[in-house]
Amino acid sequence: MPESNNTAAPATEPKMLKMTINGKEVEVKEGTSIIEAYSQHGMSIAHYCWHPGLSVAGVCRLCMVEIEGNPRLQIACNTAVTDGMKVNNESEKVKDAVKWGLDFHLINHPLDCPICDQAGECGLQDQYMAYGKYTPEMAEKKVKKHKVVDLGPRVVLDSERCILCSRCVRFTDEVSKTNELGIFNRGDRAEIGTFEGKPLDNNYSLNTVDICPVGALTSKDFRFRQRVWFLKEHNSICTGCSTGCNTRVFYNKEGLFRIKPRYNKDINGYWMTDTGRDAYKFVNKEARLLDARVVSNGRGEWIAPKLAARKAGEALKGAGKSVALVVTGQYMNEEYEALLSYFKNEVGTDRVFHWINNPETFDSFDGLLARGDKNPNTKGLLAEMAKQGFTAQWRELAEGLQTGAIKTVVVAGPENQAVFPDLKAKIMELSKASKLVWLQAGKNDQLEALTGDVTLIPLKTYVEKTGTYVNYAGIAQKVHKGLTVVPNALSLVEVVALMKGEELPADDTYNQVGLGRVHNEFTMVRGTL
Amino acid sequence: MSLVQKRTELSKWYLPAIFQGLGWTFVKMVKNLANKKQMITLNYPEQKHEYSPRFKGNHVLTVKKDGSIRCTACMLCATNCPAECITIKAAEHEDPTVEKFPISYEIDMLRCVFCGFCEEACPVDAIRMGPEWQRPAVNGANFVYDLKELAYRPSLKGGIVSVVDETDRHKAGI
Amino acid sequence: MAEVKYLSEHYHKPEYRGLAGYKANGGYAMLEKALKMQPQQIIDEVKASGLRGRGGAGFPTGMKWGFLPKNGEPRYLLCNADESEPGTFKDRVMMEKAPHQLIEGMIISAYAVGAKKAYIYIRGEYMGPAAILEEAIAEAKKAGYIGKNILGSGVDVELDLYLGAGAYICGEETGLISSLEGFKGQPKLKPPFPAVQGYLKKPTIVNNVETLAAVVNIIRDGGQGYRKYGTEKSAGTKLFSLSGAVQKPGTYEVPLGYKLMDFINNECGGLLPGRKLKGVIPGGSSAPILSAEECMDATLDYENMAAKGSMLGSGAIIVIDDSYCMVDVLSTITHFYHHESCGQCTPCREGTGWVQKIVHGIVHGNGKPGDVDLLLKIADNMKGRTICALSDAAALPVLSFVTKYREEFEYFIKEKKSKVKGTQIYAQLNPSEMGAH
Amino acid sequence: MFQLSEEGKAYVKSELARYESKQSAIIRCLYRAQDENGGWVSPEVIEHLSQLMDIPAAQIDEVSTFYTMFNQKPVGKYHVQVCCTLTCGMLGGRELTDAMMKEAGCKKLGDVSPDGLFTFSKVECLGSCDTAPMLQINRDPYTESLNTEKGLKLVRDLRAKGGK
Repeated sequence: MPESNNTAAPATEPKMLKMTINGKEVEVKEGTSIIEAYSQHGMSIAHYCWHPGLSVAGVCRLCMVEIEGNPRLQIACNTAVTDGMKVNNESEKVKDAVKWGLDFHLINHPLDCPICDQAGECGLQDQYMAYGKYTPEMAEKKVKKHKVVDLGPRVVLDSERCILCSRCVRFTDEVSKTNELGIFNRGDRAEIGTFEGKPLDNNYSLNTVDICPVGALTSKDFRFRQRVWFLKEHNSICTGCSTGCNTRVFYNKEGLFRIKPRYNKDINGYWMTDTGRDAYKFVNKEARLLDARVVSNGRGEWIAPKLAARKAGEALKGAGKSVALVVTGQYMNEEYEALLSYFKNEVGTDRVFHWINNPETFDSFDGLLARGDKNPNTKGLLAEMAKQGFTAQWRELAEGLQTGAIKTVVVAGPENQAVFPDLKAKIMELSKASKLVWLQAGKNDQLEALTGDVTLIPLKTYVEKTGTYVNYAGIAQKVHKGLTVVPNALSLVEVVALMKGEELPADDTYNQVGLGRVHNEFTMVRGTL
Repeated sequence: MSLVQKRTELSKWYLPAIFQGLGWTFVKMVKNLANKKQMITLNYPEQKHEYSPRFKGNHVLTVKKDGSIRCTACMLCATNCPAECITIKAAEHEDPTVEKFPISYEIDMLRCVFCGFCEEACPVDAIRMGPEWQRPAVNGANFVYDLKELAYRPSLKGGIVSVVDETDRHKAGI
Repeated sequence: MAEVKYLSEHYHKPEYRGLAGYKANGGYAMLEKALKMQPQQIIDEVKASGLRGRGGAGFPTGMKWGFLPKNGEPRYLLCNADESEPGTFKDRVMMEKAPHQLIEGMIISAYAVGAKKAYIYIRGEYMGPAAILEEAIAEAKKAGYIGKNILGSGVDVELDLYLGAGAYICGEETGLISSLEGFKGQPKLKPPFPAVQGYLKKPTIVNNVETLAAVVNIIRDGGQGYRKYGTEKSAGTKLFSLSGAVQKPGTYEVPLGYKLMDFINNECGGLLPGRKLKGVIPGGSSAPILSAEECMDATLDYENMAAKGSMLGSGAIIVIDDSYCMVDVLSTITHFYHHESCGQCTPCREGTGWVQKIVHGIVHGNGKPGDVDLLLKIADNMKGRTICALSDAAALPVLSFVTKYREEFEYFIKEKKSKVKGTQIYAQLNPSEMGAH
Repeated sequence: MFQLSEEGKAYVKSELARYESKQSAIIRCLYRAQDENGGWVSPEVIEHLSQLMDIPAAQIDEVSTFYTMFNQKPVGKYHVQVCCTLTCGMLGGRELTDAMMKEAGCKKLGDVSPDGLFTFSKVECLGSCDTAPMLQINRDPYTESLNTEKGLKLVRDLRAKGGK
């Protein structure tokens, strides 16, 4: 079919509409609603039940806007933009409407702010600051509903705080498609809830806690653990599985407290799995290896990691084929590059093995976000191994250990030990080697109890170092260092530099965790006189 | 306010100024001996100075009518404290109408500047600044008062009942 | 102008309910005539007749049918027999006395709008009329008036009965559609309007029982013939349900434009002896009340009622005399709306609850001086702020009662007892304590 | 565990096929299950219906708690629903309810009377305001134009009829 120079605009290019928001001239695609136009141009508009990732409910009635030529206020979430439309949500009429809309939300709302986890990031508190009445006129009795309802293993509901915006119900219908939540009864006796036998128990249940604008749905894991205004935020990637969801990590001086998803159009949208949210537990101090441990002829002692790395480096120099390297898919491209080139050139071995943690469920996929491959950077490792030309099979390691051809085994162990079911077996198997160098971030009692020539070196976790992960689809995502949990832990790049004998640049330990003044040191010191 | 006096001829001789001061003290001594009641000195500790009710001394954590701690661990005092000397750890209460209470509440008295911001910030009158302030201790560690100390120390005789009580508010349906 | 038997010509005959009796009195002849006409012809006929919706909004039926898009999508015709507006019982009388009239009207209308499927949504409490309708549909199906190739004309229309389960909100167009789809009867967002995307996201027309029944007479007498009753803008006759303080309450069919006071005094035997008129609710509980003076010159048609600040609505006239305490009347109305609010939109869900608590507070003697103005402010801020009109329906009575009978409310607040002697005070009932549901 | 009778199951099957979407059959199946379960919808009923109709239980529970004609608590043999809105309320619907309840021995609305025969509910407008005050028993046609003694007589007749 000859290339016809069709004059009509190609179907994919949507028509652009002109409109003015609060006096500012903007252009939007056809078919967007007014509230999408507001959020695309960063203009603030009060809303509760609208969420970009869910269908439009139009029930909170707060996103009222005044459209020129329309006597009645219209809701912005369900009104589509027409060409030349003049919209404004700062006029007195709109402010009064939102003030009353908010007041209707608040008349049956309990005075729970002191005991509510959402205080500090609660939609009602924010809007009250902007549109609050400050002279409440409601003196009647509030409607009493169920408090502290156990919705499922990870979510707690408080029906009195609920403003019935139906976001969570739409989430379980449209995103997780498990239809667990529903709104029962009618009028202001209506309550969110699950049916008796079916709790809210899918792998995405904690997303309902994120999208709940008030403190009705709270997460059991974070319940009463910290106030949100004591937490700082750091953008990162979830290393729970190979999808690589964009996340926000919340931390302060006492460590990490929770993880929330961050919008990324083509990887995870607005959502995140519940298992991914536990990816902060192995980063906190109590789960980490704090110092290097060297065990020689039966006596183990804790020494500085830098010293241990240098000693291991000397043992490996020019050891050739008697050294084997076992790598997991939990590290960054930069680390693989340094590690594998070091083992290929300086050490001169081609026995590099890729430790796959769950071979049977490796390629499973639950249809939304959770992938069977629980390592964030398997793709990066495979690419690096191919580049370096390592093609060793796992059974060669076993034979090598059997025949004694392999004397030293260096293991870049799992950062997130929870996803390695075969960890115990592997430790037993690899400890047969005459010399074992185990690089790992997390604490492991079995490793610390090993006898024979063992060196344990603590590593940094994904929030403490900068690097790139490549997710299952080959999308490279850069992660930045946000904080320091274990000051003297090393990254693989640093370990390799030390093994080569180079000196390390001073590492700036900003956002140091763990130094928090639980008590006043001054008094403690005097206490000992 | 300091009065800077010009150097006079007499003050150059140093001794006259001394005797002028001693004279003044002598006059005061005679007056006091003549009229003991006017004397402003207090025989501490038998006589203690009466402070005004607004005096901001050692903190007191109030209790509910049933004696349980009134604080709901909402962390507003810890947020408002300029010296950051309040450390609270919250926990879940088994009674769903109470829901949240402090499992540990510590004030580091050596760091506290007794400004009373915590008293102002508290939404439920759970913390007050009491009248006592002379509480010695042997070493620094004892100056970190914990929950038992702040709410149930002997001088509080079982705890001060808070004016804002949840149970009445719930019954009234607000 | 007085009572006229135009639609309800044969209602007094008991056999009119059966198929044979109905056909004996000229039944289904209009169906044959309509099937010979073109659908657009029927729509033009209805437009010419000036027939307006009898359910409550009074929207011209011809225009409503005109909104249907001309694409080939399957479309539905729904009959709104939910009739839960307090004071209204005309549809029940029509369905009990002449089910076939409704069926014939529906088949003709379905043919006119090109709907292959039609449903009658009847409220759950109307078990009597539902049984009668079920039987009538079975008879009509057997006689070939419903189903495939009706009377050999190649037109096929399926008609079925859908049972509601007790929700006033299902009287609202989109509430009815949600309930028909099997979900909670919660209204849908508009736009898209039902005519474009309604039942199962297909174009849908929802009409009241009386509107569809009137189509039969329009086909018989033609558009102009239908106009011989009623005024220029409000054409035809309407069934009114009379209740309250009158001698002979009941259902009467009168031409639109008939004077209200004549209607009350002549057909309904006037007020009870020794009582003085205090006010009339002309169009069901959601219509603002007309004070005694306003009733004197009120005439029963859409324009005059709108001019008086009220609505003709579903034509449920509730006469209130001086033995009623207005605060007590309003407390039952606010209680009704609080119980029936579907709870989707915040202004209505919380507003109806708040208004009900204030009015019940006044009735129980703990009203506060500022309550009267507060009621007006709340009601004003409930109007026009929600997906469907229940919030407005809840606000309008409050606004009209409080503005027109303000001294009674203020007396009640100050004296802690009703201005009308002998008013019984009842325990405050919030909806969850009303019984087994 | 509640189980529908055989005809009940056949009825549900036919209802599922009757309407365009499966959910539309919920209301009629709930009516049927309520009648077979002694007049009220218990969680077992919903669980059973959910399996039978393959519809998430939460949706059926939503529908059953939304509408007023599905009872959430056990009811007596005669569930007397008295209309108390507007006209009926003004013309004595409320006195009628109180009098009948005292006669039947129910203390609160929604309670089952000691002899298990009566449960009283105040319901909204039943669409028969010309014959106010009036009531509906279970889902039978209306009992209209009552006053206090007619109501008491009704209770006695029902007790006599139901008592055997």
